[in-house]
Amino acid sequence: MKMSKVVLLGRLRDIAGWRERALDPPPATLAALRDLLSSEDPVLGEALAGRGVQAAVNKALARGDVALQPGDEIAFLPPMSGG
Amino acid sequence: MKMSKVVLLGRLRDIAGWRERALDPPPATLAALRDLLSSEDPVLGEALAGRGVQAAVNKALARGDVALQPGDEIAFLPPMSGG
Amino acid sequence: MAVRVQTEPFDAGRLLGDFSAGRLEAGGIVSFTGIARDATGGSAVTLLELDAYPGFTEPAIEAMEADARARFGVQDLLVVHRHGPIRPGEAIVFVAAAAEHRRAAFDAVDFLMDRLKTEAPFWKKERGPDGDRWIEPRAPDYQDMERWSRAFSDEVEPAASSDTAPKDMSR
Amino acid sequence: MAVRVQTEPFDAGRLLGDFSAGRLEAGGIVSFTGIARDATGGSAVTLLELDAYPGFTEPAIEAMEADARARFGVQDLLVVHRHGPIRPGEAIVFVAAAAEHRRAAFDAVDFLMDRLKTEAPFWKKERGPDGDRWIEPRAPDYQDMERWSRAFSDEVEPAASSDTAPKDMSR
Repeated sequence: MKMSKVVLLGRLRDIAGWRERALDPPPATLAALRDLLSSEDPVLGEALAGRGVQAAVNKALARGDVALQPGDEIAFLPPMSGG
Repeated sequence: MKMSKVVLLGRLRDIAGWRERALDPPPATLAALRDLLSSEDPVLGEALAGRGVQAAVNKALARGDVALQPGDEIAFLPPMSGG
Repeated sequence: MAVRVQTEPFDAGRLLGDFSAGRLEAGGIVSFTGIARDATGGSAVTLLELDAYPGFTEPAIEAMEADARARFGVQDLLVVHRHGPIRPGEAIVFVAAAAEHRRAAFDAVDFLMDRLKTEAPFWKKERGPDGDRWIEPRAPDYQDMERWSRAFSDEVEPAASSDTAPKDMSR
Repeated sequence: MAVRVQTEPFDAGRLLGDFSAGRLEAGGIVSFTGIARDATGGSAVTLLELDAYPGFTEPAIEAMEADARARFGVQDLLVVHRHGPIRPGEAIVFVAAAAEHRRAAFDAVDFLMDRLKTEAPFWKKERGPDGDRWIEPRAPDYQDMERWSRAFSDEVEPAASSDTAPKDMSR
């Protein structure tokens, strides 16, 4: 089974103390992944649930809960700002 | 007595066929100058009275009629457009 | 006063580079470059000729620049305007503004271009195979300028040239 | 697609020079250059760090550029955006638009900057003697972006990030 990857961006990296993490096997849904990360690190869990934080699955924004497949790359994105 | 100068800008130059002209002695007022130029060249006179054409005396815009002094420089300015 | 009225061609990229260099306090720089086109309204243009009225044109543009500097919270402004013969593809005007926040820089350049288009003392002739044409401000130019009169209606006196703009154009 | 996302420093003047060269049909070119400041809100900044999310950031900016190209009557657009470490005084972003009429060029650059400020997938950290600070869009950035939703209300779906913008900021 192909490993899944979790990617944190921006301030989430500082909060968690990591940038990328492999998950084998991955949770079945985005909600389950949030629960898993939150149970391990409640402060990160709170940050992930914070306003403006979005999730992307395989580099496409995910709205609400979605199913995850082995090999997926899941990213958590705080509010974005370029320029 | 110092000569006065009349300057035409933009399309007025093409209409009149001249750009600058000395006047000695100058008319006493801007209105008299317009009358003089118009009597010599009615097509120019009509252009000077056209909408958007302004007059400047000594490089300052003149509103309405004003008195002219010897040595004055009088310019007629069609609508301006830079950029 | 960062205003230059000149007959020499200029390089907009170099002007922006020089204007931007060493700015540690500006968040944003906006520039506008106006370029002579090779055709207008379907007619070819081989040369653009801008007349200026020396001694009258420069102070008028300096007054516009000072007005823009006072109205908008900009740190710096630059206006470079050519006159004389200008070939298609060459720059006619360059305006740049540096400001802490980008809105002020956009507004200052936008405002200056609207004023230059309707009030800068230049007279433009396009030369081409179909003959010569004198170019005067277009209705949209007067309408663009009016946006600022509305925005600042209690502090601005009517501009000299919009006073005398044709009634059906200035609407 | 004229979008570049890069870690290498760039010279805004040279970009404008290259973008302007040989344009015989464009009447106007508007550019915006965003520069890293040496202080924000009274706190010194010694280094700005922009994170990108490779494979996600580039397509998001390409979509913005394509959107701006379709909305405004522009002839050409260029967006160059840096990420990685950026020193004060260096350019972060350069946006340029060429159009027959200046209004379209101003609008396209203004719109793209508003979208980049509120939706471009970058995450900014300012480093300085007072510590590190993550920078997120400010209330005026969301308000600036909302101007375009009003202007295009019947053809635009809400932007992803303004959906999730704090209610008290996006008003």
